[in-house]
Amino acid sequence: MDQIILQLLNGLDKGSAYALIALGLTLIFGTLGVVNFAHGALFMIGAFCSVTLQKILMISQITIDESKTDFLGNALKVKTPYVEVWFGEATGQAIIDWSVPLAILFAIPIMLFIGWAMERGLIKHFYNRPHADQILVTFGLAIVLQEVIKQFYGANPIPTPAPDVFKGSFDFGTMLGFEANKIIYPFWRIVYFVFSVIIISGVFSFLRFTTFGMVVRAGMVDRETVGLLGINIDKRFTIMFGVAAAVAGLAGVMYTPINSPNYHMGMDFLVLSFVVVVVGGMGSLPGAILAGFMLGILESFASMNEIKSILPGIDQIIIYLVAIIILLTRPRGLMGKKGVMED
Amino acid sequence: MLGLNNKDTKFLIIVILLTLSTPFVMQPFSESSAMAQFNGGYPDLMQRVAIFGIFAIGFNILFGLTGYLSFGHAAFLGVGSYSAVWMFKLLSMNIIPGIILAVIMSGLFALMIGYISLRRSGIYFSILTLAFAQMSYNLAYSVLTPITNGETGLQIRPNDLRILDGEGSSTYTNLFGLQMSSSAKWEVWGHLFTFNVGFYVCAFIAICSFYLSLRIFRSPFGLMLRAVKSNQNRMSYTGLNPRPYTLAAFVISGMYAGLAGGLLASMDPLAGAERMQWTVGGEVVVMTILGGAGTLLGPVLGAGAIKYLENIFSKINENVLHGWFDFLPDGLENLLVWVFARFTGDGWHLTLGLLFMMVVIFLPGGLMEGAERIRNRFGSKGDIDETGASTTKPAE
Amino acid sequence: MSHNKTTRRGLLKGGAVVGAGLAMPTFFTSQANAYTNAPSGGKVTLGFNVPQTGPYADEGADELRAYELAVEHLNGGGDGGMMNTFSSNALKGNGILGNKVAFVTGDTQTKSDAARASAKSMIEKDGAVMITGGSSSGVAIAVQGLCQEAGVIFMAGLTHSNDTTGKDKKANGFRHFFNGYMSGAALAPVLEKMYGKDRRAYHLTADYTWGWTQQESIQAATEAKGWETVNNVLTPLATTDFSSYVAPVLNSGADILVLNHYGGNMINSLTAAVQFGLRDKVVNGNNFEIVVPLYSRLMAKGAGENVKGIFGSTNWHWSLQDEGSKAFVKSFGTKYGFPPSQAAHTVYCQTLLYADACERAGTHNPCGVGEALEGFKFDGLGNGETEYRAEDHQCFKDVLVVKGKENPTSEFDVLEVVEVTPRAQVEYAPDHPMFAGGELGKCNPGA
Amino acid sequence: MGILEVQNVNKSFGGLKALQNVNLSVEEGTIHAIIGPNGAGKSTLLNCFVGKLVPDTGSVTFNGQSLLGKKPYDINQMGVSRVFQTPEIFGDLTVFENVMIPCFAKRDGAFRMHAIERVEQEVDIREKAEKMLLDVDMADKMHMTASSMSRGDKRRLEMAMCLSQDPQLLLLDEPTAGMARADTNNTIELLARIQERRHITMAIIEHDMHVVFSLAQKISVLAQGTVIVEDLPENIKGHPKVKEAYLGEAAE
Repeated sequence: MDQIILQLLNGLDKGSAYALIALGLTLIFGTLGVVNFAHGALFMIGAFCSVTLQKILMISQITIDESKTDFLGNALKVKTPYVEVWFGEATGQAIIDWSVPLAILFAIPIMLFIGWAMERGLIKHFYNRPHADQILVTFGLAIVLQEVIKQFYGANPIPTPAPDVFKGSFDFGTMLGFEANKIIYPFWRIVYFVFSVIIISGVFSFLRFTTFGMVVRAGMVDRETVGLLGINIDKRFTIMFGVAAAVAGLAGVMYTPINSPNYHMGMDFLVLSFVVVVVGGMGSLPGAILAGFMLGILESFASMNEIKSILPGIDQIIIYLVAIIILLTRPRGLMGKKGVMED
Repeated sequence: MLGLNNKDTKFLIIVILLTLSTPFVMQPFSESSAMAQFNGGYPDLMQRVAIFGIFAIGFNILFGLTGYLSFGHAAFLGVGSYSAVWMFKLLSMNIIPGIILAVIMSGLFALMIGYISLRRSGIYFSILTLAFAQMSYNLAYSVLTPITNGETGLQIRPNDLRILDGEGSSTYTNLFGLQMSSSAKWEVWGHLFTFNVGFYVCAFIAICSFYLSLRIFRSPFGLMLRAVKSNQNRMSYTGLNPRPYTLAAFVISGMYAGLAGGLLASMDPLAGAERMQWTVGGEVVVMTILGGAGTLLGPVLGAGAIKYLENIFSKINENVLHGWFDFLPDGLENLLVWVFARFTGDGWHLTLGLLFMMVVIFLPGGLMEGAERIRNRFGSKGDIDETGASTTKPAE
Repeated sequence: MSHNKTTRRGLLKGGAVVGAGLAMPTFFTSQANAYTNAPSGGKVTLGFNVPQTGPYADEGADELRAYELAVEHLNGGGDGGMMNTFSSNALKGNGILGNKVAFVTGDTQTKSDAARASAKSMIEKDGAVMITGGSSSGVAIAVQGLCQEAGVIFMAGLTHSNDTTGKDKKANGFRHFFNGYMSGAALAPVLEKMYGKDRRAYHLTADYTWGWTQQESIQAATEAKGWETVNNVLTPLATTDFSSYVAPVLNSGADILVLNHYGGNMINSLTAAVQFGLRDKVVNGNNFEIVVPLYSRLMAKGAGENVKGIFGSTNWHWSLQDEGSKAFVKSFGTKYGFPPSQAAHTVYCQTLLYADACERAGTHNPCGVGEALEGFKFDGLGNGETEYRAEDHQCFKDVLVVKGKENPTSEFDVLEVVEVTPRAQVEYAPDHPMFAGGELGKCNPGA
Repeated sequence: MGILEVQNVNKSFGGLKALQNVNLSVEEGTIHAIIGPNGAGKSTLLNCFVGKLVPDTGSVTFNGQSLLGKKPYDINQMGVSRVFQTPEIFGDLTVFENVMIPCFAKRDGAFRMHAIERVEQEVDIREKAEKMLLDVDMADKMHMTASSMSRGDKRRLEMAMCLSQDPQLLLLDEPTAGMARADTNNTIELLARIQERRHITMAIIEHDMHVVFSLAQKISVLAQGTVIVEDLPENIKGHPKVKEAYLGEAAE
């Protein structure tokens, strides 16, 4: 029982990452009808916003300490971050410690801008092109973006720890009447889950309760009619592209303490997020969320020893297996609309 | 000739000549010149271009004609390679049985995957094929290690069974004793040309594959496949069931992929699980679109371009660059080396990404459209019809 | 065209003609060279085949730096580095056998297919007479097989699987790096000393050949010390989030977690394990501990603070104080501004060793070079007294047991050497069951 | 006994009853028009004939064989062709190829693998297609890409495609919708000519009463999912139920 609860928690956590990426992907697809293979790269860039902020905060004043030596036997250069010099050691360290949450503020404008620039500069010209062309051009863009990041940050993962207060784990088990240490879960992963729930409900309420959102939703259903009403739907869709990029970017920022970011993390998520979106049904936001959590949970359960001992290797293929079964039983995924991306 | 009309015969002859002269075409620079770095006329690359050309030609039969975008063709490439290597291990190092089994096994595999995946269309189909290929890859890498030798890949060992060859026989792939790896070299005016047995075997098979694909394009079956792409609804109401046509195309292209996989193993007897990964499946998609989907020659050009880039650009390191810009003043030299190094050596992926974007943005029809434009620019209307669309004119 | 020359090069071998119908075409004239890619024109080309794209690109970049340094030293440039401390004095700083050393580079992409393509282009196009490099065992074994067929020497780079010099060993291939068995043999006594005899270990193992061989080695070595293995869970290579594998560890009753992962897998699994607070727990009255059998500095850097206090083994570390290591760190550090990684050290040594073997053999012929390397004993390359064993071409030397440093003084200072396990302790018989099943075969000069 | 017999067909979508107890009989060799106000269920009914929809209850038989549960391509192979409201053609192919495909389908059935033969050598198919295009006055447009033609031409092409299969029953879904008067008259003339020459049975859904009364030999009036009247054209004019159906609609 404790194992099941534990894997459920894991599943919710994994699922929230899948759901967030799939949400952004679906927003772009639903509004603009573009298959964006660069979405994983946006997630990666978000993560590197966090790395960048950390690097900026760590820009250091260099003093030479004659009493110590470096590996070559020269006098040691001691680095003190300017934030510590300016705000005092304690405050400075606290700011550096909180660099990941701070990176959210840092990432939002950057991601909105990148999304906007991508849409205006590139994607705009591909609305009426075949999906295969869209895939190729955004795939090319994804490679370019990740290579640029590699040029700056190298290929090695870069550690970006969560603030100290979120280190360690929380014991759910004792709350539910289990023994201590039976069901423990890291604080930051709980934060990640809560964060994604906030983002997801934020995007949904934005679409549901604001005029802007209602126009966008109407436009997703019937772009021409909304255009006839004299509303500049293109502009709104461009903004939605920025929002989608920001959602992906924030998912990336918050993910950095869970896994140290590296330049190809976007590609690692790309295939998976497409599977999630398609299983959810192309163009359906609730479908993407549902599929994200469902696949996350199933993947977690598949990695349980009890299941692996019966079906060796099941955790290697579970996502794809589930995708195949769902697509064969439900032709358009869980909640897909008819006629979308079927030709 | 050969059941082709005059135009297509001419086209085929040009393709044959081009293929046979690859050792010259890909080796344009003198060995001693700085440009020698760009020579690609060595056996491995020529073989690879021919083999991936076959892969792309086959993929184009599915994607170019029916419009079904499969991300899972890497699985057939892998199955072909594994089957071939197993034949080398068990039966004989002669490549014929290996290639035959590769084509059969991949055909069966394609039949199974195609039968299931073709129940859906559009992106749902793409994801189904992707899922199958990724499952194959993940399993081949881990659980199926007894069959696939996992991470390391399936290799030939001196003590393998090889029933037909007997004890202690050679471990080199051959065609009735003619080794794939043997080459003749010809040095002339500072140029070095390599004529490799393996390449000519690949080239011969590639020409046959191309010829077959030409026949399919011009056949009623090809017409039906284009009808599938154009309007499945109308097809259905015209009394034609699209499914067997697409399945046939899927299996044919799967067999092409298996053939390519078998040839890869014949040239270099190692079958790795990576061959089944989605990135390889994606690579053939990219090759086809880059060259021009639905055109006959485009996919081959795309395959050549990508393999060339991968093998040549990745080898240009800063040392080589310094050699190029040696004549410049130091500051300028370093600057240029730095700039170029972003795009070559470990930056070759960046060049690849930029190339994809440039081609898709500026040449929507792929490299073939570029060739077309150049031909139009110089006024001479070539008489080779590429799209196959208008060759069904009545025979005047 | 009287000056045209038609030569037969490549791998054509007589005999073993299977089909009777086709005889050898006549345009092949007799073999001009005694072995593949015999150097000509006063230049010898080496092929450096390293990952330049993909997850190990930084490791590959560090290998390339070391290669360039080695070439510089071989050609008489720089301060000579470890050439000055090397116990063999055959190298004179005038290239190899008087030939200036040139090199070509290629990208393995950490895929056996791409690595072989890249190595083939070096052999076929650039005339490389030796191939070296790599950052994973799959690649090393694949390229080693190729070099055996093509008739060039292969000096494996970073490869830790037992199979490289076990069931996949080849006469033309040599490994300088240590292996899974040695990691186990070196680590187990230290672990016993630190954590006691009565411990229960839970293994997470990367689900491919390298992971399996390492897990097998560690399990055997620790069980010999009285530990119990609670479970061994295989994790898919593509896993990025290890939470679902780490979560059940505490409930299993284990008090040690062994992570048989490398690269990104290791960074992510260690991060997840630390996040779950495993190290703050007390199980069976013992503090819960994590062990990472194979460490590299670049990986440790990627895992950040999580490595602090965690034990593992490594091939070499820049903080070693012997003359060889100091000389290497000095010349590498002066040239590039930071200390070399173990990958850099390994490939630097191998380049020197290859050159030295050529000098001693008086030829580049792989068979001569192989003979010179087989059973070669030397010192002064940073790992104490070292031997290339003739039976399996595995290098035997001291192995380092390291631990994540608690108070790093710089971004490179993440590991500290706990113990230098003497060579005798990590040696094994060539027919040890973990290494059985392979055959070295005969050296192949390619002609 | 008509060539097409529809008995007690019911079809509902969720709570909406689209068809209720529809009975219809199309006599061989006649032109049968189905008319009715918008939303009366005409298109739903047509879809039940071609296998796109399956009625909830009731039967549809063609030449005595049930059509229920059959796939569209099977029904077509039995001799039923359909012209759509918006022309369904192979847009990427040439006009000539568009017509050849149904000729192949007629000759070879639902699937035949002829991957090695050449289209050019299929002389019988080519001749048939050429003749068909001459018939509909499109011989000059033979090598145009179908999607680049005008809407009227597309519809004529679609008609040619259906006719090249020599169907026993031709279903036409508003064949003149959106056409100018002159084009409409041309179409009427074409359909009349075909009927006269080939004796093909036709079922036409149509709004334009001019078309209906020029062509139809029998008319069924559909309103709210049921056939309210089935009679000869002269009896339909001024029929009180028909008036009610149309006026009722107009009054709303």
